[in-house]
Amino acid sequence: MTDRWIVELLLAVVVVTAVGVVRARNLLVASVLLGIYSLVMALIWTAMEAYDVALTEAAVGAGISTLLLIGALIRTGSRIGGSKERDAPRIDKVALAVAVLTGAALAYGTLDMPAIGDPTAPVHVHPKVARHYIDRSMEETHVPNMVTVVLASYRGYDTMFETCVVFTAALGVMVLLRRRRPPAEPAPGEMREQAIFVVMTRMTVPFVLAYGSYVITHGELGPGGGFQGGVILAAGYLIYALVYGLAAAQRALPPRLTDVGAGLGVLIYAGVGVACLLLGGDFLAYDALNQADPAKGQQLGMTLVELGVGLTVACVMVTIFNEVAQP
Amino acid sequence: MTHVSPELTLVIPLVGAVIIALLGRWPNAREAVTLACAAALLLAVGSLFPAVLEHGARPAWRGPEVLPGLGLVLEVEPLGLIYAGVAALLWLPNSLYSIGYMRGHHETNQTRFFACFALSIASAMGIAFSGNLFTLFVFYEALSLATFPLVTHHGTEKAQRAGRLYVGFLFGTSMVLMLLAIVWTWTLTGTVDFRAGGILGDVSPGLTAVLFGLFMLGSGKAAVMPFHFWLPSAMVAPTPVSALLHAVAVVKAGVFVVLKVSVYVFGVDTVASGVHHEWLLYLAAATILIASIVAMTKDDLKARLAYSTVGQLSYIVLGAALGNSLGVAGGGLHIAMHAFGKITLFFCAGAIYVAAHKTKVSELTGLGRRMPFTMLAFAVGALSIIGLPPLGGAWSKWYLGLATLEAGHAGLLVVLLISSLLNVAYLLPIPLKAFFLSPPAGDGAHGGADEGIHEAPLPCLIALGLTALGSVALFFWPDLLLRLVTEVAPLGS
Amino acid sequence: MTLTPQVPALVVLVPLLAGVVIGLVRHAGLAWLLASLASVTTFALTLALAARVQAEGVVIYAMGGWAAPTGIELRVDALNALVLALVAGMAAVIVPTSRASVAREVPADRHDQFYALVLLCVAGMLGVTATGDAFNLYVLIEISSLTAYALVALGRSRDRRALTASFQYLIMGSIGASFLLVGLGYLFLATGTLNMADMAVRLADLHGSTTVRTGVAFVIVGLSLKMALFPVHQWMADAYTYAPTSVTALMASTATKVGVYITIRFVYTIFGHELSFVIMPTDAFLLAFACLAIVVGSLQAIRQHDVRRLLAYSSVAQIGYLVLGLALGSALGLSGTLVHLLNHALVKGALFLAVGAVVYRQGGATMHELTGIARRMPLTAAAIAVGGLGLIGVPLTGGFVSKWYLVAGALEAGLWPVAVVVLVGSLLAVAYVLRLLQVVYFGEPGTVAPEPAGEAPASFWAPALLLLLGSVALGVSGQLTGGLIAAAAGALAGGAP
Amino acid sequence: MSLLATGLFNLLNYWVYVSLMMIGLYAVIAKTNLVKKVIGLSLFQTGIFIFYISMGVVSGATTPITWTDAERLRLGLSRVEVAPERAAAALAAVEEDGLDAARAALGPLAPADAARLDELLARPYTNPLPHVLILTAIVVSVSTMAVALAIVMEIKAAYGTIESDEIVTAELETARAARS
Repeated sequence: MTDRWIVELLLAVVVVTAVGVVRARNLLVASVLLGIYSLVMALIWTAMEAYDVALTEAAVGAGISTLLLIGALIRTGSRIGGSKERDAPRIDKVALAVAVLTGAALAYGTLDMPAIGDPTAPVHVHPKVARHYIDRSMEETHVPNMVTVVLASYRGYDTMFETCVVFTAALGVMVLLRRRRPPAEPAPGEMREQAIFVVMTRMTVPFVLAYGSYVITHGELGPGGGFQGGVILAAGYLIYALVYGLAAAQRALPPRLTDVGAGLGVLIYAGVGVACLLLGGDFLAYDALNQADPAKGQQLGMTLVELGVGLTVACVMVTIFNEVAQP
Repeated sequence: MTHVSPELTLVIPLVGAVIIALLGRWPNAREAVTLACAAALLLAVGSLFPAVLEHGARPAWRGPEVLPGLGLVLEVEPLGLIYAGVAALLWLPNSLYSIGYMRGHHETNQTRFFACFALSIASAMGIAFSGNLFTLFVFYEALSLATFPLVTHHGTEKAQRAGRLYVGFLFGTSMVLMLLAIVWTWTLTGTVDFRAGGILGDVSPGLTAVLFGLFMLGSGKAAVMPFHFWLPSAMVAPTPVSALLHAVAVVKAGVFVVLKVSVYVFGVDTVASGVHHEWLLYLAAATILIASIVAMTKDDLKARLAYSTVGQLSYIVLGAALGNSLGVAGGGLHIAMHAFGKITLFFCAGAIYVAAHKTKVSELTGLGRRMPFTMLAFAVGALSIIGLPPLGGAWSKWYLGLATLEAGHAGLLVVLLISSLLNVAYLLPIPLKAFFLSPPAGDGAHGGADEGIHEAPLPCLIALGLTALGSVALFFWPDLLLRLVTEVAPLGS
Repeated sequence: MTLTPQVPALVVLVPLLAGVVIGLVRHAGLAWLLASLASVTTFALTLALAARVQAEGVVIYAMGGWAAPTGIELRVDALNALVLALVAGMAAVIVPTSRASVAREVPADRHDQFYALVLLCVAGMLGVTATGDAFNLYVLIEISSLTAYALVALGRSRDRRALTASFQYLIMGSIGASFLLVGLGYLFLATGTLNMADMAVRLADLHGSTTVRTGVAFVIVGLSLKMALFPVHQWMADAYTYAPTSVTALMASTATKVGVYITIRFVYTIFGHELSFVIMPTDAFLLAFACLAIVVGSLQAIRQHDVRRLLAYSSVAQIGYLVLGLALGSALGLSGTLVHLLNHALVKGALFLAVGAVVYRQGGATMHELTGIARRMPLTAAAIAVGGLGLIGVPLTGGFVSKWYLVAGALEAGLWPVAVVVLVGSLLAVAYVLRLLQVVYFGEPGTVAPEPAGEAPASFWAPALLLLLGSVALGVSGQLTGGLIAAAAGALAGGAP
Repeated sequence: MSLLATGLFNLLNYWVYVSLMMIGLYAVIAKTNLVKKVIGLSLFQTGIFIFYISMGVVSGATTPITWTDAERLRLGLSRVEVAPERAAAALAAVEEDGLDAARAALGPLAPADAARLDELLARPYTNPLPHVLILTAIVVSVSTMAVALAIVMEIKAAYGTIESDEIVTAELETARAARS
């Protein structure tokens, strides 16, 4: 773990940013501050050796969430930055009391907790949980990234539903916001008139897409996986859409395709599980995929489900962006 | 002699209700079914008497169990037979009367009226023959529900208010107090069956007293003060409904529950031994006196009769609370005696309303000349309520008087006597003034304002004649009733 | 190869996969057909699973082949087999019969997404009920909640207030879920495991820890929010009022029941009797709010003009009963909760379907629109009447049996005021039900609202009457409820389910 | 005061998470602007992430990606003063016979370096489980936010405002208009 004081400094920054987010009257400022807050969070995760989480936080918290918020502000406010809270901030005593009471209760519960970093804490020593993951995952799956193994295999059932949650979010957004008509052509004067953006986009988008694919497929080895990679892939689309306009982006990647892709990803995930089941194993027991070498089966299963996750996440993020960004 | 099984007494009116509801478009067929059902029920209940009395049989029927050991059980026993007999016997004249009244009055929703009436009778049979507290409760609530549309029959704001008061008091007392007592009994004893001598043997006296209070106050239909307000307000309903409430089924269900619970859940001896039960004596005594006094102040005929009922019901509650066989016997008898007397009075009140459109006591002066038959029947009913020979009411009051002495409550005998005097004061002047005073002078050419008034429709007259005769007959032939009550509570023990 | 051992997984998988596939079909009729098939299949699967539990005892299914606590397991005992069958059964009745009302209330181009969301919601609830893993429970709760938020918001095509109701629901639901997550975190930190059975064993030695106690408190508070226990019930009243009719029918009969099930699971199985009732005052906390819920919910129901809202507030009160029984901490109380769970699901589902029929014919369900409908819509009116009596808990409906257990349980615990509250609650139910029935049966139509053209389609009243038949069967047959007592005792035995 | 000191030293992360949750909860309840409520909810949820990740921390531990012995050794050797040929020998030995053999092949080191190397070779892993849980929680949180914002947009379209008190006023006016 990185030096303590760095973490403590970052934690202090995070609290100050949070107060700033709540106090900011301009909602755009609040949204941007929230993005910064997430970035600092991602730094904290790095400092705590949680690289997968850091990557996700940066992609999802700082990236997608901020974009969503800004998109929502454009749709609900008159102009960017014009959407403000009406009243001057005043202290809501009831809310304060609830928050303080909750906080006091939570803090009371921390008093019996083992010190942070204590290797003898129950969380770290459970022989069939944490110790099993750390000591035996390599042997059982030949996959070095324990986070990926736990995510995609030991707790793969959870992750299937997590993918479903993402899919559900897309369904929810679609069912509420989708207008069944083509997006309007962009007004002139948008960014694509500016050569520098166009050139930069041409240069960056392929790299972004390549990096996203890499993150999806190499989650077993290093930090990353379907969620992070999927978000990065979607980011490629987002950049394209921001520069070339939504219509062009939707021509390049028709919404119908992302609709199908979102569901297909979940089906791939569940399909791998069903395949295991048909091959005589339990649901999601990847060992069944390769009877001769269960570890190979595990690797194959995890790669496939991460692909499914990546597909769903990328398509859902694109879908949500499409719905939120449409005029 | 063979007898019918007890569930048939429920099936007859239930089936009747369904057929009546289906025959709504053909009033004559509908009323014929009502009368046929009433007659069939009378036969069915009648067949049970010899079986119970001569052969000591206790015909029973076991229905589905709701919980292990908690099911619908019907079992015929003498006390229930009195109540069922009264209800079945009075349904016939009441139906006859209803036909005359409802048609004479061009009431709306007559199909609903007759169907609900049949449902009420079915519920009353269920109460009468209930073999355990659960069954009793089921039919007690069914009765409240079935009579609710009858009370609110007119649908006016006043009727709605009366309906709210009606269900508020009846459900309020039964669902909160009585049900609590029943479940409590179940948790304490593991049973809810009725047994001779009671089932609360092992329960501490303090808790027994609490349960006693819950049961007695929980039987809101008994209209013990202060739970009586619903009864006068329900007078807004058509007169046959008032007859149903006051004589045939509803309030009798209340006092029947009081009697039955005292005898079969607590046991007469338990009631007598617990000093905690005495409060009920005083409450009943107070109700008797206060209700009689209030009755005197009422000029509205039906309201006066209603308060009279409140007082008379507490006679029965008093009998149950005295804790001796004489009290139970007196109470049991009074169920029948009061029913015949009071139904006659209500029939008369209704007949007067149909024929003369008069509702106030003060308007009845001299009416005896126009409606001699009705007013004569009224006098008979009044005398029975007062408890004078040669009318049925004399017997029940006699036994109740003896019971107060045996229990060592001579003061209560004084209460009974004063109450009888009050009864005289608020009931007797009505027929007397009707017969012996001249009607008030009208503005017509000859005679008075009562010109053109004559007796009510024939079905009404037949009905009230029958019930008045019944009151007389009960004085001369009380043997059947006496034998039934001695089965429950051996006299002279 | 046989799929029999895979039934526990299939129970959740079938609606899940069907939901995803339906999301892609883009055809309203096909979406409905698939959804109906899937929900009926799921119900059959839950019945098969229940039969297996009956025969073999607890059924355990290791997801991914990893034995718990390393992996996630499904763990089905008599208690959750019952709840699974209930949820799937309600879905199997409501989804196939929902076509007419959905066609009326949801834009046609959204039926595929609508049915997808419904099935995912059902899958989430089934998953919540079947799982033996605490964190998995959280994820599945979020699926069923997220779908529910969107489904409630779909009511906006009829009334824009559906949107604010949905938003409020989302905020309260998310806070509740976050509290649950925090509480689980505390318990995880103290025990090092997420498996429920394992956690139960380890918690037994940790009763003194403030961490554990705080965790327990936050789990209970979080679940109370999710169940809409008084005083955090307003979201539910609004959501039930403005959601599309079939969504309300489904949610009212399943969602809160699953919440109550989870609470039973935590309080009895995971925390255990001592931690829940001796060390933590869970019983006092829950009893107090349950009693308030009963009284306040019923009083609010009496004041309502919109019948859906009336029923929603009645649900607030019914949740009070459910929580009250489980907080009594006895076999009697728990039996009361279980019978009530079943009965209220059947009755409320039926009532919302019947009210849906009125909405279908009359365009709304205020007292005006219900006036005198008994003449033209006798079957719908009959469903409202029987359902209303079931809500009161009149004898011979399941409601009476549960009331009996609850009162007996309260008396057994020496808490007679609680018994009185239960009884007063049903008295208040009489007030709002009779008011409703008076309007339906004795009201004079024509003056305030047009008389309906005729009876609603059978797809409204037939399922409603079917459900009510179930409620009456529950109220009449001691056998049905007797089996439940055994289940309750099993759940009470503590430790591993 | 000692409680505070211990707490600050041992439990600081937890207390920070509690403060974040309080800030978020306050915003959710107190703010009338619906977007602000959503933002508050997000703060509220991310606070919990700190709690979970902090409990997974192990002092001196590395990220939970299994390192081979060779990788550990290589890293270790890069942090200490050691002759290149001895390092090569050690790296060769680790491939063949594991860490102990490699340590032997390395020969004696300066005491400070030896301790540092031993520490690096024996570095434990951070607990991966909380990371997995929080990955899920992050995804749930952003999904909730997406649906919440979609609802907010629809509310704006239906009511013309996203201030909750103005929405209440609008509803009251609608109700009043309907009554009259």
